[in-house]
Amino acid sequence: MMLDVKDLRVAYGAIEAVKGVSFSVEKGEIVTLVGANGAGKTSILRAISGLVPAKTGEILYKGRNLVGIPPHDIVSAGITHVPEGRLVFPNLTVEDNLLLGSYIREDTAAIAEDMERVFSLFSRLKERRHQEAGTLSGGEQQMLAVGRALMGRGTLMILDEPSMGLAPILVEEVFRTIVEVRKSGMTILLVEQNANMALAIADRGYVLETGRIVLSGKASDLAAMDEVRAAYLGR
Amino acid sequence: MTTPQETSRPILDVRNLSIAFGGLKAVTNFTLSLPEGELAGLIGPNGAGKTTVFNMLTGIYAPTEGEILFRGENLVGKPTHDYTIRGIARTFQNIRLFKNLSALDNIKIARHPRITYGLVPAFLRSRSVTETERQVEEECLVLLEKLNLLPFADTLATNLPYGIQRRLEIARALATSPKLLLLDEPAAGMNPQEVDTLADSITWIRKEFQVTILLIEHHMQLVMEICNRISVLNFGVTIAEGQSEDIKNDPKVIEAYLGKGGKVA
Amino acid sequence: MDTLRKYLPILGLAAFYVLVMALRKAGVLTSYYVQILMFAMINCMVTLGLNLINGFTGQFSIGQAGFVAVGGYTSAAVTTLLLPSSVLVPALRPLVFLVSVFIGGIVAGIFGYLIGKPSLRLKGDYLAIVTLAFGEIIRSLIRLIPQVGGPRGFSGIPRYSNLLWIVLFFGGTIWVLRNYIYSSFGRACIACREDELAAGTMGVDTTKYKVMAFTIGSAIAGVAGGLLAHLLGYLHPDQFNYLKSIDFLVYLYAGGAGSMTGSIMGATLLTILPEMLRFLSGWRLVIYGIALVFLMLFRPQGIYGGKELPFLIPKIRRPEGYEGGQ
Amino acid sequence: MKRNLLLSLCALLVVTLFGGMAFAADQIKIGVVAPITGQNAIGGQYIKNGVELAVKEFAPDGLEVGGKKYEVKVIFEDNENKPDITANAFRKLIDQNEVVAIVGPDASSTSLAGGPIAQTAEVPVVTTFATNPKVTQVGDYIFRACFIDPFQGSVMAKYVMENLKATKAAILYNNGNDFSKGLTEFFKQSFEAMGGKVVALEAYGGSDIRDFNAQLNNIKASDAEVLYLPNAFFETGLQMNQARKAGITVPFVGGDGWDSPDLPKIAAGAEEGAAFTAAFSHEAQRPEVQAFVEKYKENYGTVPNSNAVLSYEATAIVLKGLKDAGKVEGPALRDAIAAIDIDLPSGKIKFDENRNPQKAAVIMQFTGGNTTYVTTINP
Amino acid sequence: MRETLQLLIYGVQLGVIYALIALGYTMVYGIINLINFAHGDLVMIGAFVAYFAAELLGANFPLAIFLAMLIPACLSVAIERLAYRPLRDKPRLSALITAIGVSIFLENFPRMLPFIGPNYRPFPMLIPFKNFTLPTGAVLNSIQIVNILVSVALMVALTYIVHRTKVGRAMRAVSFNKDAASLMGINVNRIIAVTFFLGAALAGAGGVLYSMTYPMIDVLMGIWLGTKAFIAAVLGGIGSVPGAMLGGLIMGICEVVATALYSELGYGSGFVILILILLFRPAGLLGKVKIEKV
Repeated sequence: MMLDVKDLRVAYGAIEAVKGVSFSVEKGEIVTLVGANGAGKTSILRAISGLVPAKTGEILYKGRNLVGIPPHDIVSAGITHVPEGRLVFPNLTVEDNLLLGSYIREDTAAIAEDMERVFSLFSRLKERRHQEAGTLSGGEQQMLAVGRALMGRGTLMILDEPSMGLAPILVEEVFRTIVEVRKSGMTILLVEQNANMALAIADRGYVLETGRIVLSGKASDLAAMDEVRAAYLGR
Repeated sequence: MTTPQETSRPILDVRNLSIAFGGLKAVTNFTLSLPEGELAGLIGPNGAGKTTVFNMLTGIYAPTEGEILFRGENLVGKPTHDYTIRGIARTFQNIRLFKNLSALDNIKIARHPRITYGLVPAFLRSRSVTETERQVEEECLVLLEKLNLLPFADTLATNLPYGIQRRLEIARALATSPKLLLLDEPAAGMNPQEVDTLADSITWIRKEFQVTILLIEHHMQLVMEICNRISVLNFGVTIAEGQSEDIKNDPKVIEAYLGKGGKVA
Repeated sequence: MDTLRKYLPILGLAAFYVLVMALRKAGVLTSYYVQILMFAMINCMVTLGLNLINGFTGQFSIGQAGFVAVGGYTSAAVTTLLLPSSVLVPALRPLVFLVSVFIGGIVAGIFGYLIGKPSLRLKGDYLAIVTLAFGEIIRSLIRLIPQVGGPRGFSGIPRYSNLLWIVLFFGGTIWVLRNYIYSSFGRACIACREDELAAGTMGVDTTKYKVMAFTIGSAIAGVAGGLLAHLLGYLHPDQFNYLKSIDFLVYLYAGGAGSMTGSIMGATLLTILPEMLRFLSGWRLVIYGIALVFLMLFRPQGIYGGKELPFLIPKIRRPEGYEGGQ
Repeated sequence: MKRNLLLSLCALLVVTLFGGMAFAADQIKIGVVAPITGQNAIGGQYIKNGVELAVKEFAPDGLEVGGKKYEVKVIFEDNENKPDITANAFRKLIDQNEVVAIVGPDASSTSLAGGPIAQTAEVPVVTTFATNPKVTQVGDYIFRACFIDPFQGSVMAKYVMENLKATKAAILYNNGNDFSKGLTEFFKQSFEAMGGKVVALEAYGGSDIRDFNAQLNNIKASDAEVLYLPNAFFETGLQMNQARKAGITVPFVGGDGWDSPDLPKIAAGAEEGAAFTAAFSHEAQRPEVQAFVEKYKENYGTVPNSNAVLSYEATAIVLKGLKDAGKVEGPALRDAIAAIDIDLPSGKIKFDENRNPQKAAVIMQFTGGNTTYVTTINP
Repeated sequence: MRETLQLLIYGVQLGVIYALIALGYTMVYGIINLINFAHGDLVMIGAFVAYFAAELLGANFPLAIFLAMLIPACLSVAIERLAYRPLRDKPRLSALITAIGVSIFLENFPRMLPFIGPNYRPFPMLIPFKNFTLPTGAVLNSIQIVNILVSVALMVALTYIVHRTKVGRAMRAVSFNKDAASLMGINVNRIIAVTFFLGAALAGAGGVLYSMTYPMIDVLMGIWLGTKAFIAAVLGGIGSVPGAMLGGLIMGICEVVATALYSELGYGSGFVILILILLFRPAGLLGKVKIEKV
């Protein structure tokens, strides 16, 4: 088991955003958490990477409980988080952004290799390697965010709403990339609002509603269920 | 009881509204005409520019082009508070209550433009001030009661449960005595039961307070259920407009929301 | 009962005055303590004015000493140059003093308005540094006016201030400020602090209320300046340099921003503290510095931040059935 | 935690409240107000030395007043060189410690803030270095040990005119400082009355300023034959240093603010030949001077400067006054000081009707890092 | 013409020192939004370190400036750890008040130490003084040359660190968004400490250069100098490294020119320039106005 989350609760002041959630991710899988805005998806991811404290519960990563560990140590342990809204560093060049992705590593030669690998994956980034990241389009920024996460050579990548604010054509490209990334051996935990797309590429999925998991199962099964559709478009 | 008439004069007439941020076009030629008493929905995926439209309709962002005719008057270029005083009120996507104030004080601030006593009486707290303040307190309490918020009157906004905060924000907007109410994702973060209640509340509010409502919402079920008409926005452009059934089956809308399902894998 | 409640603060203030006078007569309080008390009350007033700007309206001004200077110099100019005590029958002197203090307040308020109007579109620390700059410019301009002594200081100011006057103005300031803060105007200011954007959509003309708070806060500083001028009998431009402004800022945030009680506590305590530490001689500022750090580490919100003593909140009677509990 | 803090604060208050009352009655208490912290803290140290030395000298084991022996107790209070803090210090000394007289403070601005308090309380004050004429106009209890601005300014004008034979002067002064501004005005007045011309008048805005290059650049461009620097020693040191680096070669002259052994160190040689007015010269051969200088050196290891001398003299005036008055009481002391006639290091001291001392000024000059006596100019 | 060039030289010599000190303000502000009131006092500490180094070890300029950078830098890191870090998630102004407290402490504690005290001390000559006359007639001296060279070298070094090294990238990442930075595996606390270290090192160097130009030091010398530098930082756009450099230079030159034109008000010119610039560019010369997200 790569990641095993048990009875996780997250609260902001008096408001409980995640109300006891358990799920797991196996090595090599793509697992997706889908649900409406405010369902608690982002809070779960932020708890995993240590950005918000878990109120109760356990987050077991390769058997080690991550609760209470500072975010930079969680990154060193092998979890790379592509945050919601991408959060690329706008005043830094594309190359500097990628180098920051490899911050925890010291192997200069391998870093350079990995950068070439990212550039071969996203050719548009290569063209813009000396451009400030803030000048990239939304889709390119998302590529950069994923590329930056790859530079950490982690084993688990968690992606928060990679399709947000992207044109459909770009959304497709992003998802194609995710599939590519998985082929390279990465395990992926994906949070998405675009349920059809997410379930299409995932192995398994969990449906969240207001801080709880209401449905779970094989992604293809979930995709066929009316409940999922209902959660987005109404009955 | 008044029912919306298709023929009635539009309360809001938005023409070719466009805005760009540093060359990036966020909204292009947005046009909308709302008859008085209408309950309309504005939908679209994340980042489609819906909130930007609201920001322009409340004077927070100045549009690069276009007109906002509200009850016949073009409001473009006026400061935010003028929009409110003329009758446009709104809520925010990510709740912007005055966090360190009680629910009651939040409502009282919204009454601000309707309170007329002068600065000198305020300094001296003259009898007329005390009297007005007492009235304001009563009005606000009555409003809180109407929206079932009375028990929370003295609680600091920041300590209220999420759903109550959402409701309080609507109450606060109503306290400005609006003619047009803009609700930005009122159902965000609510569970199905809460959403059902919200749907009832919104229709009730429209009747009770005689307001026209424009609603941004992701929760399609809610929008389909209560809105007379719906506009769909994607990448700052209106891609569809009409009744809920038409919208539901419009392929462009489905694609905007769900993506081209299953084509990738 | 309600009438009693209404007049309680006035009674309290009167009792405070009588008590101080009695203790002084009895020899328990010497005029040294009374003088510290007077300085403390003047500092409280300035801090309360600053609190309206920083604490209640959420603007970050750090040039308050400049307005104290404007008020002090203006008021002193009235009583020293325009209507010196030598040309007045004694009975008129208190009246002239009173008028001069108000004029000081008004002129400081006008300065506040003129400075606030263009500067308040700046945000946060940018605003702060501009207010600081204005304070320093005011100080260097005063130096160039020979009529008020220039760099030699303004001497020969009649010493009209006494405990009674200061208690009256102090009480008046608290009363007026309390009334303001709990009026529609005050709520508009607080709304600007809490969320300027949301305040705008509630129909609050945010610019107007920010400028208003700035003007009133400066005017109060000006009144305090007038009292100070007539207490010391002497003013010097360097008394109002930006380090003095920083003092007021420290009183405010150590006491707790957004609380009148906090301002009063902060200013009083920190005015008295250095005097009480006099026996430490040169070490006392060392201790003062450390004390500030510890105060903030243990009470980051200030001594009384966000709270208020009940008598500073006007009570509004609620109709039957609406008496919500806390 | 909070309660303990409050308790200890209360305890402190009580201690200070009653602490003042515990002293024995056969004590004479003299207050000294000086900057111990803040911008002028260095002045406070010299004042302390001067006062202590005077007590040692004039009341070695108590002071006999009206046939009774009193112990002399000196109480130092810090005024941070601020007017309002000075008012507190005065109040404390007068009300808490019940001092019979106050020595200091050393600046006109603070003396003007403290003076009225002492005047009302009928406690004589002898300020050490408050040169603004207005200081003693506060009332008949306020005296000073130094001479006033007009005198010093005119003395230097005369010296420049007659001894240096210069008719065109430049001035660089601190327009935030009363002392500097006063000397400038009176120098300019006298100098122009004698037919000289001030060809460059440049200002700077306070003791914090350390860059005078722009002003010196203007002065250099003028045809001044002498540069008057009526400023504090540390400012002057920098000004001389920068002036010479900038290539200004005219002689420097100044006032008694220069009188510090630190000036030549800061000026680093640029002060050579510069002349200034002072109340006192440690080089003067009068026995009073030599005796004083010896004692001072013995106690503090350096030669005394004006600050030290003036506070020594102010204290001496108070002690002599007490002896003359025959009782420990304000009004009697005031009358005694007003009528005083005493030989001190800077000469015979008598007060005029404005309570300013009638004393001669000396012109001193820097040579080889030390001050040398040039001449004495009588009032 | 000769005069203009001469004034420019004076202005630049003052401006580069303002710029060095302004950099510390701007870096700390950029990374934790704190106006570090104690920064000016670190300049003073730097000057005193150099003074004692010269007293004890002889007039060795490289050694003196090295120590004068190292010691305030370490002190600054300690201050950050003890007085600022515990308040990082607390109301923003409480850290400002502790900074004021720290500043009061740093000004008054050394004064009470017998070997420092309140006196003004002459600052030793660390390099030989020599005047050079330029063809235009303006005079340039060895101290000014060293001053400008060292300042420029330090600014180039800082720019290199910020833009070309790993730690610099981390600093820029942290100043943009602490969460996003920590997701890169950056230890945010450590990077903040590094920022304080670098800022204070520059302040220390600024203290030495300032004291060489105006060879006198005392415990309060940092207050006014620090304020001027802070204004320079705001002028340039607080949080912007090139802004601080530009702001410092502009302040220095404007002050000198204004003083030469009208010395009665010259020293206030910095404030006037500041106000004028901010009225037209509310976020300073190189600062960016943030658009509020709704």
